[in-house]
Amino acid sequence: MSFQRLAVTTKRLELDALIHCLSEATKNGESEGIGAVASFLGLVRERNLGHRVMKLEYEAYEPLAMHAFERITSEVVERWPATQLALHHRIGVLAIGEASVAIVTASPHRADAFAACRYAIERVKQIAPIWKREFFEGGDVWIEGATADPDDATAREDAYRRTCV
Amino acid sequence: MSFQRLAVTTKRLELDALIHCLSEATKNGESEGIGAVASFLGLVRERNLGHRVMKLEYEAYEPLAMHAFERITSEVVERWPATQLALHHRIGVLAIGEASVAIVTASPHRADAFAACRYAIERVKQIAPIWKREFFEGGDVWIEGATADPDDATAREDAYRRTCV
Amino acid sequence: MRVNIRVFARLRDIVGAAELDRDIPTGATVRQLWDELVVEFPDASAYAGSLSAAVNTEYAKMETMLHDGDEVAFLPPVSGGQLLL
Amino acid sequence: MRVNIRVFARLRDIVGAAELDRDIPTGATVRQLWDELVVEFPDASAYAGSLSAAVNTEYAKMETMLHDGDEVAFLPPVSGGQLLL
Repeated sequence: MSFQRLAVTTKRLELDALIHCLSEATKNGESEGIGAVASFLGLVRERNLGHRVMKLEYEAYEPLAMHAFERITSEVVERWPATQLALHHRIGVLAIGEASVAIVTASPHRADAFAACRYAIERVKQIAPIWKREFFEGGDVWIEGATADPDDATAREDAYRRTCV
Repeated sequence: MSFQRLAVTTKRLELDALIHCLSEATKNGESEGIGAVASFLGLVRERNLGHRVMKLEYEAYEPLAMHAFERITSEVVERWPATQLALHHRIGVLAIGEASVAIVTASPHRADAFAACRYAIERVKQIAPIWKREFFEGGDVWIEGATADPDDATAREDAYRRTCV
Repeated sequence: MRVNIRVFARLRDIVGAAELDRDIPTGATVRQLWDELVVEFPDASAYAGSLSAAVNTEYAKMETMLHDGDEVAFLPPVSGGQLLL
Repeated sequence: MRVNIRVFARLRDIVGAAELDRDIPTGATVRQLWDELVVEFPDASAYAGSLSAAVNTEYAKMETMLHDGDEVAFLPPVSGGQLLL
């Protein structure tokens, strides 16, 4: 495979490249084949909580982030065995409209592809050691959410609940 | 806009083009901005109901399909007002792994983007006047599903239920 | 009056053409046109319970009254309506 | 024994560096190391209730016992954990 399924990168995210990496991987005919590809892009929004955002800076603890992505992949495969996942997160300074995270899931059927994709983004938000700093007119602030705990069963169930399975 | 949001086409579907067409449309700053882009690709699977598929042929009643897509767009905007939709369906002969339908939704927040995308594909499957003929070893068959009735409230509610809103 | 009939997929195979023109009495409905078609192509009767129709590229009820020059489409169940996920 | 400490985001701003090395007693835990850090950088105490930790690039409990040469990361709440959809 010429393209990594999981990555933390300073480069612009390319959804097509992620999709390609999944579809290539199953051309060996071992399964039903891929019938559904769901994907998600998180973009830098120009407004947050009522104020205008100029840019965002993302910072990651990269090796732990990669381990978190591997964990998310395992969780997805455990729940949706025929489903594949690719997940790239961008770091560095991002302009409005740029993608910070790209997730692609591929599955024989669409219910699984959608569910796995939604689950993956929820889990990224919960446990990926990635922080963002928001730059606005006159200042900047680190956005802090919830404590990252990959073993928190409640968080995991919450992510699962959002998939509507 | 150089690219149509809704289309029935014989050309290869390009997800990036659909995404681009949505993100361009909101650069006027009238909204919160797009924070989430969800998308769906339906691919031709190599296996269906246990037998090997060689190729599929899609046929559409094109003007009615475009009207159905416009109706789906209206339904999406009615339920998720800040959400935009782009939807292309391919027709003609498709090889295994090729995309027959591409749907992209863009919204300030991911719950709406995912829900609208899922809703849209369910509605396409329910009401788009598009038929597929499956070619397998030794023959071919038109795949027929359910009667298309855009006013069927039960079908619409079923599509909505699958979005998990 | 004269209407243009469009048929698709397996229904097109049954009819043997994608479109055909037929003369019908003034005030005829979509259903009456369909009934005529079934007389002409008996195999089409398989779709009696699962048919959709459109008049002038909008979905229409079987009770819709037709007018001269209308384009009437008869649609077999659509491919995606399968209950499979 | 000596460990390497990694800090991120606002916690890095508080500490004034992305990493630092510190000597700790044999058998010290992640929590003891954190407590030492808070003595040195009192503003870090704001994270007492919301901290995550990792040892050698895997998430770890505060009770984890440290070894010479360990890389210990202290992580403020992650950005995506917001309850906003």
